[in-house]
Amino acid sequence: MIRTKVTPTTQTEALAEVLDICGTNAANCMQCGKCSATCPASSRMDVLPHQVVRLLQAGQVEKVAASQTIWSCASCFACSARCPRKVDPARLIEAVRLSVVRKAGGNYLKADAVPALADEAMPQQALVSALRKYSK
Amino acid sequence: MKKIAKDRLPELLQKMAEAGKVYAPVNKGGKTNFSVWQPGDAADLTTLRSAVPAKSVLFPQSETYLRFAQQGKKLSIETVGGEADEYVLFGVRACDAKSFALLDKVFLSEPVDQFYASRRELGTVVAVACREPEDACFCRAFDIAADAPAGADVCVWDTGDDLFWLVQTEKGERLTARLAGLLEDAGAADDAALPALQAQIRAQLDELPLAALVAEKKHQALKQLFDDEQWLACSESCLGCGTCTYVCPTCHCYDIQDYDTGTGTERSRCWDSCMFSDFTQMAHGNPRKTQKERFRQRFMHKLVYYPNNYNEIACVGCGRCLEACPVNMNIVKVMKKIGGEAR
Amino acid sequence: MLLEEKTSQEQAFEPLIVAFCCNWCSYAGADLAGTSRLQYPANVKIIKVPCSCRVNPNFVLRAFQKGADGVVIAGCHPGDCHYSTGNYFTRRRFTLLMNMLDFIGIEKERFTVDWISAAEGSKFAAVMNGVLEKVHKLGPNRKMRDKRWKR
Amino acid sequence: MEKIAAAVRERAKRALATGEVDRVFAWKRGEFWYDVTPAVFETADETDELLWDSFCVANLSKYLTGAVRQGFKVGVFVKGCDALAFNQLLQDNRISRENVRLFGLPCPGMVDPEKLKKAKRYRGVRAVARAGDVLALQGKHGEQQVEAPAYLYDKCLVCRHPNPVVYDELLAEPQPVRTPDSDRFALVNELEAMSAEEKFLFWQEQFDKCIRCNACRNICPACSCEKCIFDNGESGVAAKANADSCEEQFFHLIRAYHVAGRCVDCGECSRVCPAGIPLHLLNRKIIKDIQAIYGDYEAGLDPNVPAPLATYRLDDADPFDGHQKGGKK
Amino acid sequence: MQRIGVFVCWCGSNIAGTVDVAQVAQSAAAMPGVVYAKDYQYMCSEVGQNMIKQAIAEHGLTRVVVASCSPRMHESTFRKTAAAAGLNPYLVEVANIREHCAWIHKDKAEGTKKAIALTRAAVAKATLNAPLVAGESGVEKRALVIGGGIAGLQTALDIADAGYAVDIVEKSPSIGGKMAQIDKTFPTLDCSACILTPKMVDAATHENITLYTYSEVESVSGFVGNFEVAIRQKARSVDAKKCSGCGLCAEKCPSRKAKSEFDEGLRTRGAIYIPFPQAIPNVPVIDRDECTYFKTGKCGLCSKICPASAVSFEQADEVITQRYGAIVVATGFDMIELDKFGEYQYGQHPDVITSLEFERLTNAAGPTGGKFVRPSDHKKPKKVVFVQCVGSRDTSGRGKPYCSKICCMYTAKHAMLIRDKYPDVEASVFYIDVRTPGKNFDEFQRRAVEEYGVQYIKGMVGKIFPEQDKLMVHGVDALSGETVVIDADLVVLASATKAKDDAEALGRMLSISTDTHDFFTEAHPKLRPVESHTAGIFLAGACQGPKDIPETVSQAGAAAAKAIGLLSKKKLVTNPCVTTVNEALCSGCLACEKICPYGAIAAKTIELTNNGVKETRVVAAVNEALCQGCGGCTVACRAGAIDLKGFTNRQIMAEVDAICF
Repeated sequence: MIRTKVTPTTQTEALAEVLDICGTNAANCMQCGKCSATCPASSRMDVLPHQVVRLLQAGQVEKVAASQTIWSCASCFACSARCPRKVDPARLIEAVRLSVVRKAGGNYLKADAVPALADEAMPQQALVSALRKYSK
Repeated sequence: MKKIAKDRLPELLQKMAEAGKVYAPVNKGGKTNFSVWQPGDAADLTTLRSAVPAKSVLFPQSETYLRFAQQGKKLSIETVGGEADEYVLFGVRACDAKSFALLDKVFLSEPVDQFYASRRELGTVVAVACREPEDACFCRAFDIAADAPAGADVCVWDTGDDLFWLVQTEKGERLTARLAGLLEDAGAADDAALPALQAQIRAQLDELPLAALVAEKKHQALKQLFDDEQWLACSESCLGCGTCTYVCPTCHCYDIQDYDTGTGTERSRCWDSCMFSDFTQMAHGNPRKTQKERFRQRFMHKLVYYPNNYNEIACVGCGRCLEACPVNMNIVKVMKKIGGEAR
Repeated sequence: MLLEEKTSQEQAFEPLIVAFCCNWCSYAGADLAGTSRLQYPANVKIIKVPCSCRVNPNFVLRAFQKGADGVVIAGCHPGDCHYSTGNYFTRRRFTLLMNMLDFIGIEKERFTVDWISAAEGSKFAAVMNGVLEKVHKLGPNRKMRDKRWKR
Repeated sequence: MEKIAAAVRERAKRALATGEVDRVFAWKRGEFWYDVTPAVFETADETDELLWDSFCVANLSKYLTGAVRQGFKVGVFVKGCDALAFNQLLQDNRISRENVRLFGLPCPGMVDPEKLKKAKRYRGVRAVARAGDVLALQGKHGEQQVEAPAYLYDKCLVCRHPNPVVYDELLAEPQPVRTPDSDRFALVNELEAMSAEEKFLFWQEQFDKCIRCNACRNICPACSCEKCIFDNGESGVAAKANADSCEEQFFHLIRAYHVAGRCVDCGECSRVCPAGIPLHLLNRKIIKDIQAIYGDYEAGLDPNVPAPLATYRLDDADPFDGHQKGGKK
Repeated sequence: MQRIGVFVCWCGSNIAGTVDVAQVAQSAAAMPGVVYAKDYQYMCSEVGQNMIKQAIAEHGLTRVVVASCSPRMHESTFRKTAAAAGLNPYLVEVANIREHCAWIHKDKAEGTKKAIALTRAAVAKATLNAPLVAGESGVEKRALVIGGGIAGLQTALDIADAGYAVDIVEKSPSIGGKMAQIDKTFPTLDCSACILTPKMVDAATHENITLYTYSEVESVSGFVGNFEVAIRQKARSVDAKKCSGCGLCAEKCPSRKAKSEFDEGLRTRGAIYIPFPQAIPNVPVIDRDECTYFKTGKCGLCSKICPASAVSFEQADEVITQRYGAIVVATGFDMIELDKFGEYQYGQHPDVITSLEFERLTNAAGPTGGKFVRPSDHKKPKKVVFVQCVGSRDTSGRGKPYCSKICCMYTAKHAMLIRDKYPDVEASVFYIDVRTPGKNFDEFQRRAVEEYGVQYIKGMVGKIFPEQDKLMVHGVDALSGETVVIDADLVVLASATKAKDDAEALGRMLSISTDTHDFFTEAHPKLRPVESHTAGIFLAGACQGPKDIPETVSQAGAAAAKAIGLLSKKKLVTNPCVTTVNEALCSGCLACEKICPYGAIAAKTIELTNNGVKETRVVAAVNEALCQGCGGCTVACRAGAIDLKGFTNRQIMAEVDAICF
């Protein structure tokens, strides 16, 4: 792997979109790592939550977007609850995930379509989690 | 004699107003006072006395009369105030009409008060006889005829249905001429009805509690009157407010004040009251230090000083001060007490 | 030409806000707003008083008489008064005065009391901007104005 | 009432005769039936003129300031509202309790001659006698009886304290309270509900009638200043003239403000106003606010309880605290 | 008519950039009373000041208006300038056209207009200014130190050594404070007790120092140089004069339920107790809430066995009133409660302790006698995990947003001490940042890492799960990007520091302000760090903000120096902007007296002849030494009989008029 020195452009459009979606401020983070230490799904993440925030601080949304982490996050909000700086990493991750979903084709789900798509096997927890995520 | 149906009074006022301002008694905010009549205003001929006497038209409570400003070393002075156009003062009672004559003596003798003079000259006074004199009235003590007001340009009687209109002066004649279309000639029955109405009014006057009051010039020596023990007794209940002076048709003291407008100065005069602690306040203080002295000043002026100058008592018996004084101390009580006059 | 200019000036409503600021907190807060270069309109003009409790209701009415479109009293936060208790009295006094003004028909929005500490430069600017906005909406104050006073 | 009047005269006579007091402040008969004047009685002989009837509306407490200061021992008759005024003057340090002998008079409400006049009950009356709530109007043409409540002053109809709250001796049986306290604020509530524009127009019309006679101020037991700020040319706010209507507004607002928390709601300001301005509404508005915001306080009830504007509480309502400071609660 | 000079300052381009200063000067020249107006680059410079002096002399100025920066900045400068030119300094007014104008407005026309208005207001006010002369007041040669910790002790000793009497008021039964609880001190690792105890003894034996332990300040009145303080000395229930300090009572007390405050609750104490062996005074105290005798009326054992009959159940609180010239506040700090941090298991698991508890645990005189064992099973731990920033730098509302400043160092100290004594014990430290800006501080922390092998992990602990006799500490190594789990035997939490719970109440009593976290606010963060906003009241130690011992001691010395400076003055010059009563207008209602926070107004009876009638009247009288010039009384006075010099009713109304011009 060749490492090049990267001068991060912190004010990217992609970042603006992400911050717009989640409405939290990544700059509050002081990289204490509490989110990563708290995260129950961290073992399945290639990029730890605090690294997600760091990358976002540096404007490198694409690295987060390409990571496994955004799909591993269970949106349990443990990180957000314990974050000492009100950064709300779960929202940030969710925002990146949303921005990826939107780019994938803009196929917004219509309410009517939900019953047909509903999977009986889907755990209730996931539904509850989704509700918590989307209700600001 | 002319007459007009009472319900056509608004038309009459409207017609008068076409030629200039008309001051008439109008009820505003629950009290009737003389104000510039506007179409839609109902002239109030029922209320016997306006809260503020009609003198407020000839001698407004406050009047700006001078404006001056300094620009560098230049001083610009502008005289304002007074009345510029002819106007009608409608609905004055006999007592108020008489008060004009008393004020004239002060304001029209040299040096003539030009603002008062202009108002006196340009105004046509329409007096109205009193249909129902009240308990506090004592105009008769000063030979004022509530049934036949004197000193006005036109006299009006309210019969209930009609207004009788009797011209008294040339000014009144001119006004009547302007109103020709509205006023009709009174008939013989009317001519007969008038004395009956007047007699009825006089009968009511006879019944009043103060009907027997005699107002005579005080003949005692000035010093003796001045030192009368009763002043203290009378003044002890006086609160020192200026109500009696401000509702009095003959009180005419004023104060002069300057107001900084930010860009110049406005000089105005306003009614003053000898009952106030700061009346005639001078650099050294107030010449009348206690309420007794201030109280004495007011009544000595009315009953002694003014008569000494003009041979008439400066009171018209309108009764306003009797009604308005918060503690019912008034000129009648003083007249009876001072100078040892028997009740 | 001159006349035209004048009328167009009159049309552009330039409110006058008189702000009484206590020396220890709010005046210093206004200083901080200045030091921090926080913008607020020039319509706000400040009078320094030692404490918000020095502000006499007379002054407030006087300002309205002389053409103020809005009046502000700013003092230390209750509990932080330099003189321990001054602003507690301010609070009572002007709670009553505000209600009285409202009772005789002076819009409440024209009279503001706020607590601004020496550290709250941004709050000072925010409060002044807020007052300006409210007064702008109401337009010029004509009530209680002394017509003789020419502004 | 006549029986009580006799007792009143008797008591005054005794107080003067025994040297219990140097002077008695009471009411005196005037020129006609509703003409009653406050008067000072210095000898027992004079007390025959002393009076207690339905027109003894004037408050005598305020006269005490001068007499007490000159070191006289005075006796004074107080109705319910006068007693409140007395306490207020006491709180304001204008009189001293020791030098005053207070004769309490439970008050059945005073009769407003204007109301009789408006009801056309006025003409020809020579005297008015009273038994309970029945008024006997005696005239030249005989007597007619009317119900007193219809002709009482408005202020008496909403009186909360017909019985003196302070006295040395009570000269009659206590009177019942006519109406609940809440009735006092009906007009205030009505005004409050108006728009700013309506409110202003209402007051402007009222204040426009003001002639600055100062009757409201001079009758007011809370306005007991040695020299009123409005009489003091040095103060910068004195104005004798009403050259501009803003001056009356200024005067009345500041006067109401000066008596805030000190007004005993005796209603005298409105009664004496020759222009008929309902000045008491300003005071009642403040009383209402004080009760709502700072809890029950009634001026004149107890001179030892600090007045609302002379005290504060840390947790007072704060209508100005839109945004809290930092993390503090 | 006044002869007013107006001086408009450019402040370089600070003002001149947005305000047309020449036009301001020109407009000012036309204002009523102005006879001279001039603008200049720097009015506060020597040249500028000379310009003012010269103008005063040449133009016979009777008033000076300077339109410049905030009066808070240079008002005193210009007053001195005027005074030097023979003009009373209070005849100077400053129009603030920098902070309130030039710096906040961009439009030059607008800025100029406003600057003119502000100048006009200053001219209008100056016209009515009156020459004022400052009064004088005496200084009570005695200082009060509130708090008997190291800050208070050091302050008291310094002041006492300068020859002034000092009283120390300490809330707890013994002086010593937090430092007495600490085992060793960084960065030298000397024994805390060894350096503190001598100071405690010095204070107790110093002829100029009086100790009031188990006491609290109840009320404070007065002003700089003349405070009057009421001190409530709580009933100790033991007569200190009789007690020999033998400790028999504490030993025999049958009640053993109370947790020792000194040992952070790690052991119990009797209801009658001496907080710690070196306590001063060495007199026990009865905790009446715990004592069986006070609860039930039975027992009384201590009283029976006391050889000196010193136990006195009847003893009552005593209130001592004393006058002071200066007050030093040295009330110290506390640690925050950790109940909001459930993830650390503090309070749930005995082996999760705070750093202060750790201090007691490792102290030779502590509950374990210095044996390093964990609380749960008294076994020696093998792995110890330290967590820093527990509640510090926390904006979430659970903790405090500030850095507690001392935790990095004491955590390094703790880890180092363990590794030094017990090399077999593993010590790990979770940290966010290590902050060691102090003399020998960073070297100290690096020694912990480099010489003692303390494992520093940059990252926080997310949760702790007890598993059998272990505590599974889940954290992250943020640098390597890996999560970490340590099976610890003992977890030590560096909890955040906080202000004392009653700091705000004390602040209110003293009329000194507190910040959003209830730490006392210094008068200026840089230039007046040990003074409060209230003259004569100084701050020392952690009550003003988190501090370590060396910093506390130096601040204590500084506060002492300030206090000594004050006490050494013969007279104090008082603020001349005080209220005065116009007796002719005063009705004596004393509404002013009721609202005066300083008790500066009192009734006075005057006799006068009023129009030949002799009268006695009560009027208000102001004690100018007590009056601080808030002006609250002027509003309470309906008649305007009481007015504030320098801010008279007329002056302020003139300003209103001028601004509304």
